[in-house]
Amino acid sequence: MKVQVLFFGATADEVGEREIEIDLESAAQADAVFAQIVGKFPQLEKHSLLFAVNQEYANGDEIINEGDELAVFTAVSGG
Amino acid sequence: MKVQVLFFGATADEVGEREIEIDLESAAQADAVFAQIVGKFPQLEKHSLLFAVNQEYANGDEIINEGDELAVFTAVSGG
Amino acid sequence: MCEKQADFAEITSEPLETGAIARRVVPANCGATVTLDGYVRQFTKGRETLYLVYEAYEAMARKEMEKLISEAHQNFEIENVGIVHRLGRLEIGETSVVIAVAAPHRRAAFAACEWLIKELKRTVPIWKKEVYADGETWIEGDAGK
Amino acid sequence: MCEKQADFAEITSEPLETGAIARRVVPANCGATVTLDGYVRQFTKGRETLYLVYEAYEAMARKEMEKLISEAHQNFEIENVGIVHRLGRLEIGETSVVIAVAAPHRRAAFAACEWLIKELKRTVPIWKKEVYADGETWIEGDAGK
Repeated sequence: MKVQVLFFGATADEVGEREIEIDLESAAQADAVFAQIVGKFPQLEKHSLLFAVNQEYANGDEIINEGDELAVFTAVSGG
Repeated sequence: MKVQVLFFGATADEVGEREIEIDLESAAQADAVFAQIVGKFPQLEKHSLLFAVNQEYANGDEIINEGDELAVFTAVSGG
Repeated sequence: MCEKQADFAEITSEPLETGAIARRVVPANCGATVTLDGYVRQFTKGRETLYLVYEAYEAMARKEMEKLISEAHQNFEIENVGIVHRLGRLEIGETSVVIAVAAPHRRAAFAACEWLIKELKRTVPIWKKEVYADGETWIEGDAGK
Repeated sequence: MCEKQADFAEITSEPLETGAIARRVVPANCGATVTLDGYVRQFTKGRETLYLVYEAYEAMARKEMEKLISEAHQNFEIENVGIVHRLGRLEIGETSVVIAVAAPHRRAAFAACEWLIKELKRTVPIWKKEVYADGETWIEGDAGK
């Protein structure tokens, strides 16, 4: 099953992409999916990261399903 | 000696004048001068009054001299 | 620190443009401006106001506003302060006063702006008269606001 | 109570007009509007910034801004809230964000406006990049502000 992963600002620069698609074997918990993403891009580990699922901050225990929109970004700095 | 007394808003309406001149026998303390003014216009007594001497809030113990600008007005309500 | 510019305390019978007033206090190096915009309410304690008339002891009001600006600079880490109060007849919804404070950090700007409007209402010799369908009243003190 | 009008939360690449934004939250029956106007500082910790670039996760940022507005209505006695954040390249002194809050009484307007900017900087997914003569940095978190 495929899910979309978005990067912004510093994470987009680190990954070199603003959007990727990842393939999961089956529905999985968000924590595990985000760990897999960071494992794939270890250059992200030096940042303090925030995670979102379908445009909401992730709790970590939600189940990720086909077509979900994930996002990985650093602490925000708007204003 | 003559001093000028200004009224504003409610005190101007009560007195029917925006400005009067009063004649003092000699230099006097502000408290006494303002008591004399209110005595002359007892309709002012129903208001909570503030007093100014030369565009500063009066302490009460300043000496009023020829040419000073006094003012009698109610609690302010700007803003 | 922000680039130094002039504070201002003004009294006018012209309509107030909040945005233009706020821009005048903004130095290029500051971080935040907080603006308080007070305006004419239609109802006070359930009674309908048709319009207001503001009157000032202008010379003293300017001095008192300038004193407030000096005190604000002593008490808060702020850069520029602009205060403009309107006089004369104001219709419902029109702006009666604008206080804009620019500061390097927003906390000081909020604190100073709130302090300035509180003190202005307490000390600056300006009075408002509410005009109703069946009469009018000079408001004495700011307790009703 | 103030006459009910719409709140708004917007993201734009156009310059922000603080006065125009503040006017949009003003219902005729309210008493005060407090406006926070954040803008680009020339120096951060002594380092000169040439310009900034703001980027957002726009769909989520709009949702988070709307959540903040809902929470503000629950926590403060306010009538209308408008939040507009600018994106893209901003020059020194340009306005990056405007938050305007209208309320019957000014205390609630100050408290809500200060809470909203604090929370916006903590939760709304927008990032700024500072561009210097010799490089650039994405700012992570709002600790430096």
